Amino acid sequence: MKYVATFLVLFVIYILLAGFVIDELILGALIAMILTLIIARYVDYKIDVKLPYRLAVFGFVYIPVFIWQLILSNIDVAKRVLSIQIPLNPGFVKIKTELKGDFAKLILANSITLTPGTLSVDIKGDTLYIHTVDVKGNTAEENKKHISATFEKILGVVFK
Amino acid sequence: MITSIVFALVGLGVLFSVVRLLKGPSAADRVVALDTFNIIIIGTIVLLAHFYNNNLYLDIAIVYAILAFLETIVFARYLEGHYGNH
Amino acid sequence: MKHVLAFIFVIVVGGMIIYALQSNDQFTQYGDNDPRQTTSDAYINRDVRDTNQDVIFGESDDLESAPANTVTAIVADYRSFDTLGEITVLFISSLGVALLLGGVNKKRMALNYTPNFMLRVGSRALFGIILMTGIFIAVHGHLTPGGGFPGGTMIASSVLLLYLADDQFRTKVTGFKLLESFAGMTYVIIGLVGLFIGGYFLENFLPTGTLGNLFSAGIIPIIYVLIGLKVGSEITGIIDNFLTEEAL
Amino acid sequence: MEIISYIFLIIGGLFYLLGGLGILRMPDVFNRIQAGTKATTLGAFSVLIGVMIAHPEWWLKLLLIIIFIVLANPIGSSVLAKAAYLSFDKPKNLVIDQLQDIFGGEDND
Repeated sequence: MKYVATFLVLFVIYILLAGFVIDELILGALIAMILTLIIARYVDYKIDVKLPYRLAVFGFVYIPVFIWQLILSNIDVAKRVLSIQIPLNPGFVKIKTELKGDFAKLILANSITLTPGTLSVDIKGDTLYIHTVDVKGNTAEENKKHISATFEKILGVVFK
Repeated sequence: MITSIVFALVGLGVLFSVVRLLKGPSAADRVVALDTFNIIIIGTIVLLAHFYNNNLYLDIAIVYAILAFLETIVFARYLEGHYGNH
Repeated sequence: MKHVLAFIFVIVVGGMIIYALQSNDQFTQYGDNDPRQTTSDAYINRDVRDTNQDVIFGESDDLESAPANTVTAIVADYRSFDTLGEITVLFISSLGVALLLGGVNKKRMALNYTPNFMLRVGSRALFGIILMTGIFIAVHGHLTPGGGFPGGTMIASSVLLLYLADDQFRTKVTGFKLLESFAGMTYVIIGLVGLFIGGYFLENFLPTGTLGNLFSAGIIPIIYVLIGLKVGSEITGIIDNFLTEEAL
Repeated sequence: MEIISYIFLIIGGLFYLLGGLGILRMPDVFNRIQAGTKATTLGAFSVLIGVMIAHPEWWLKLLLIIIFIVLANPIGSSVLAKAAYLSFDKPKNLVIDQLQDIFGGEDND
């Protein structure tokens, strides 16, 4: 199963680079097979039966929300940068997450970095350490509501 | 006309990040400025591919993106090790 | 005394060079050269032996040198023997680093801080992209700019990313040594096969196909992939040597 | 079609400019990282979408660049933020600093 997942990931990357030409597809499959045998120990790509469903949720729910949040965060940055006296109320806070998988946590941290006013610094266990421009709450729960609640809900569905 | 506007905007972005690269009080500031600079340059290479109508530039953009990412990681790990102990 | 001797030596050698150049009528005199017969034009038109017609992308068959990319035509075909020398230079430098820093009981150097969680997980995802890009560039060396040297460097940088992202990671050095020797040996063997079939070293003995196709240009893609593997494994070896230390 | 592409390109250029301005104007390193990452990611996104609309036959490679940037750019800034926290003096105006729990003091790992 691990080998199939690695092969698929490498093959998709090769297609993205080379395009749908029949020669390239043959060569890409060959290369991906050889590489799979070599690197399957170092990477942990996983795959299961529900993958199409997850990809659908990821593509149609997560990505629009993500792009909207990215635009909002840029408007936020623009507001701060263009004002004469830059409004700041910065601090480092920590929030808890219920997501389990490593890759799910990575996507959550990346989403947090690209949403308004926050930057994830590190993850230890299930705690995310975050730098925010504007500290809103005092407890972890309050901060979580402001920072990561939407993404956690969506990613909880995607990475069950 | 529009080409000039786009390149003027991108060029101003490059200029500002280079100013921060030269000015930056600490090494971390310089690395941040370099990171921003690199991502702007990736966009510029793609723009050149578009205006010269030549998709070979896209390969260069991919390679540049990868090397820029590695460069950021290497500098960050170096800063941790070098200044982190005092 | 030493200075005087050195001065006399330089004067004598300089005089010999000037004398040798002055009395030589092998070279064309300055200004007498005909720019229509320069080598670079012949290289660009793939027309060193005066056998080709115009070179048209996607149509020309059986050129004397078939890569779409002129630099590749020179590096991997007309001057392929020099490239063999170049990768030997790289091999010697890698060997030097290994002699200086290598050893038997080496362990992975621990960096001061444990790597960031996001870096550790994200490098697993990015590793595939970087490795595949490196191989793509090496495989398409005869069609696009790039080729074996940048491709090999990208392969090595994917390994460098794993080194930086994971405290426990260590490559299997013996595997890379084997790969390197295999690539270098195959390069020389291909050259010798060309010597037997065509009469000179690194003769392009495979059919060259149509200019611009993926499967074209005879032995040039094979040679470029070999160069990519060799460069990648050599630089990986250098990285590994720099990031290990004696066990205390 | 060309007009839409040019609109995207100009938006991308504007966000690149915003990223440079953010790098220049923000007062401390963490705010600079934030402004730089967000603005340049959206700028790259927008420029690449614009080029994708103008040249639909390149979409595979452009998609790869987008995936790489969206994945790699936040990771790079996180690593950089951690390095900056560990290695330099903290900014003076912090309201709250819960990161001290793991990195603070002398007993850093």
